[in-house]
Amino acid sequence: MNEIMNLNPVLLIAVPIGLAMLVPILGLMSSKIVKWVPVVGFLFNSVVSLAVLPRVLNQPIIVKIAGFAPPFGINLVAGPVGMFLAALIAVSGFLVAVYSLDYIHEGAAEKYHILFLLLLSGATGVVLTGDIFNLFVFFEILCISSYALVAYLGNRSGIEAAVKYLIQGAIGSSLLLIGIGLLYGQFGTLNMADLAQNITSFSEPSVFVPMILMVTGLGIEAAIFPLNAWLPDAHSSAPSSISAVLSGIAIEVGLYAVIRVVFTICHVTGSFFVFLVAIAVVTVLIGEMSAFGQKNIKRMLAYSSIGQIGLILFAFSLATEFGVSGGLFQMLSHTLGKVLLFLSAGYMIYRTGSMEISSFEGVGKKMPWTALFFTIGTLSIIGLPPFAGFSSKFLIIKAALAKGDLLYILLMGIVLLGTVIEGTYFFRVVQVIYFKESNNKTEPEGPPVSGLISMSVFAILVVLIGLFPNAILKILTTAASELLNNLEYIRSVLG
Amino acid sequence: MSFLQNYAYYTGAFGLILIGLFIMMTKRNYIKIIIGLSILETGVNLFLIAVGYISGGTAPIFSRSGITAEKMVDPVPQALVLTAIVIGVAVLGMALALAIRLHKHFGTLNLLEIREQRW
Amino acid sequence: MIIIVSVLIIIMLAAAVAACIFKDLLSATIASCMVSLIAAVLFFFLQAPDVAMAEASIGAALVTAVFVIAIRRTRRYEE
Amino acid sequence: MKKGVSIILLLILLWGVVAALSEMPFGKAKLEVAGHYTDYGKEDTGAANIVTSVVLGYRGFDTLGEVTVLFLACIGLAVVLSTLKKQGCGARQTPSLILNTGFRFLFPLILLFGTYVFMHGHLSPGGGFQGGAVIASGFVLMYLSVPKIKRLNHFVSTLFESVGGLIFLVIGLIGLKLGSQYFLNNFLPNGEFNTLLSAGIIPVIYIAIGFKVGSELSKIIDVLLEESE
Repeated sequence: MNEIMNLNPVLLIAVPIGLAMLVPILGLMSSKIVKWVPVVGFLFNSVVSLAVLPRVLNQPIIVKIAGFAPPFGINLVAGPVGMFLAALIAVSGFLVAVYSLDYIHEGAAEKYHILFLLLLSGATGVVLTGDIFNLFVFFEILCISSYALVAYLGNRSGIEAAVKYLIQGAIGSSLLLIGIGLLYGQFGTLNMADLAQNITSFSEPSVFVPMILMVTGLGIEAAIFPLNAWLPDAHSSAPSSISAVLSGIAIEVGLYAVIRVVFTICHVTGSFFVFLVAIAVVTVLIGEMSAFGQKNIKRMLAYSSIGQIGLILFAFSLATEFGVSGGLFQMLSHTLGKVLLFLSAGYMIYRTGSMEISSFEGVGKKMPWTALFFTIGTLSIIGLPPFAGFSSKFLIIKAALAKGDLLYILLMGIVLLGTVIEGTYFFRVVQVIYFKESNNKTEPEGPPVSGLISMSVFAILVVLIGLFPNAILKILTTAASELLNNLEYIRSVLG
Repeated sequence: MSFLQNYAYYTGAFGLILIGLFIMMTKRNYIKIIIGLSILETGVNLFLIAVGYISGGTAPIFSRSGITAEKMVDPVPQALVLTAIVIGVAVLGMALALAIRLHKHFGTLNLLEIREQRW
Repeated sequence: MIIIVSVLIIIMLAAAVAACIFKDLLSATIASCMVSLIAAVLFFFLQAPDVAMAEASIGAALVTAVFVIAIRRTRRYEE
Repeated sequence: MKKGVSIILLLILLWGVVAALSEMPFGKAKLEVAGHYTDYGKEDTGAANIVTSVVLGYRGFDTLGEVTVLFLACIGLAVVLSTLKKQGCGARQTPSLILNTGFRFLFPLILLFGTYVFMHGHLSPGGGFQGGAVIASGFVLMYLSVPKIKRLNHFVSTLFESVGGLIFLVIGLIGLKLGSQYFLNNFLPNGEFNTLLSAGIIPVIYIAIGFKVGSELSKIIDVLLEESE
């Protein structure tokens, strides 16, 4: 145990990349073992990240790559935020990999596993790195593997979605790179802590312009309101296991990068947060209202992700300790809930052969377990007790009220209205699943064991976190103070 | 003259960036959009290299004696641009493979005619 | 020196505009190849021989080849 | 309408960038980090080419990501085109005699030059990526000038790709275990400055990258060409 705790966090990135490069060689020998590679890789990642997590709560681990001290070499910052998200990525990656064991049976399965491994190692790299250009590189790994995975099924809608996603993503990464160039030209450093130390005021145009460029570039991946056109197409055309990862992890990693730029590097204060809150509220309303009219289950879930991203952004832009920890908590509960929803919807679609909500009539009787998991995910996303979503939404409401400003209370009211809309359309699906008799007499069988295991673990996690939210509250408050207090971050990195 | 000396490269770089973005935002043909993307990437790379230049500097290589470290141009943007070029070719390759698929499925590259998914 | 650079930059921008205007995608590709080539020369003037090499071999040669293959397998004219 | 909106957006971008550029005049002196690289890069990594010492020494982790991106692009390309029915891209013209003869003369030279470029990445301009690209352009010439397309041997190219990447990672992990505990740490002796066998792990990694990039870029071309057999 002690040895695992002392492992270097760089392994969280290096091991999945190495395994991904090993897959083609393994594929030459035997095609059976290939699908176990992601399972092994993310099992390793889960164990390591969960073991290291308690250690970083007291003191962040600064990993110096190649032994050069921070402003000169690249460093990884395994702080509370980074390790918390890395653990989340690793655990959900592990469970989704277990799910894919039997789910992926068409197309080039070997390449699916490589892309899946690289997608999540890119995500882990983004959350752990302490260097802005390194963040760009891992962000590109994340984006390019998502483009390929969206087009994985090779049908018309998949290709169209991938094309749209690629165009917008490529513009976004170019804008990000221009922003990095502008910052480097002025401050001569790429290290995030060093940049944060040198930037005194965010409102000068020479800092404000690169910040806006970077937030725009990263915001495309995070699907913040005016930049979210690609998301519903892309998330609904990918295989369900990938939709789960894209919706549950990829957009949150994008949002994390936005938050890192805004909070840590530029240390924004005051009026910019009002702007962010306004955008967040619009994002919630757009997402939830578009989801309301959907007949296709995956598009509905994808639009609901936009709404959830808006809610998370709302919590972060309160910029109080309560608010930020609420946002992180909401990230956790959204990941667990949305992945569970997509995974269970994946088998319901597979067995009924249609993505239309109306075709799920009678599924509640024929596939009781899958329907139960779907319902648990629904209740958690809506935010009903005793599920994880309730605790996180409750924390965000408390944070908005504690802010004491009438504006925030009003906006919170609008966000709650979004939640009500969310409840309406989710309950409609649940009603179709349980209370409509189907005319179709065929008996769709339940999912295989691997799918059941992975979904039930997600469901158990959702319930457990909902029942004992205090268990992770300490991690969240430490993480929130890391994000809010950038002097602390600078001191821990630069010493 | 000093204006040229100071701003010629920045003008070139941002000219490319703006033309590239303009192509990507207004054209409907998918391959044309990718051409715009490649121009945009070239512009960004040129901008990064221009950021690292030092007047009268030498290339950052100790290839012969008499080269001193003080007169060398900034090596960091060059390393970044090497990475950016390779990432750019990866994205372009993906984009063009998607173009071939798009043409096979829809028989056209005009993105306005391809509207299977709306709201 | 600065005169040569300015002329090169003007040609480069003209090639980029040409790539925007041409309806024939093959011509537009060649124009964007020219943008890359001149950019490689400019990299050399900016004392970045490593990048100049990479841009000339990857940006100008390989990317153009990939474009030409893709155009050959789809269609040549922008409708 | 669309053009008007995009021109307005671009003008806003231009205005912002001009405002930001006023803080960073062209051709000014280097700042702290870059100064450290040019002053100490020689001792720290042993490479005469400071760009190489930044690419593989100080910022080696970026390069690992970069290599991964290229690997990813290769796999992604194959995924996008794999479910497609094999179909040729029309009749090919028979290449002319000049092209064919020129190819036979040039092909070995191009390969040799590519190899030279990535072997001397730490001494002269160039390196694994440039050398790999040169090799791949040799293969493009081959596709142009050989009448019956010879397909790349997928077994060999897969092997090069995977093994090249794995060598990079394994060297990194050896650095983590050996001596100091840093990933990608230079554990080989730096050797005599400005000779072929110097700069520790840099030439080893660059040779691995050279083979990997060469086979990957050729494979991208190859997969896109995909003729019907």
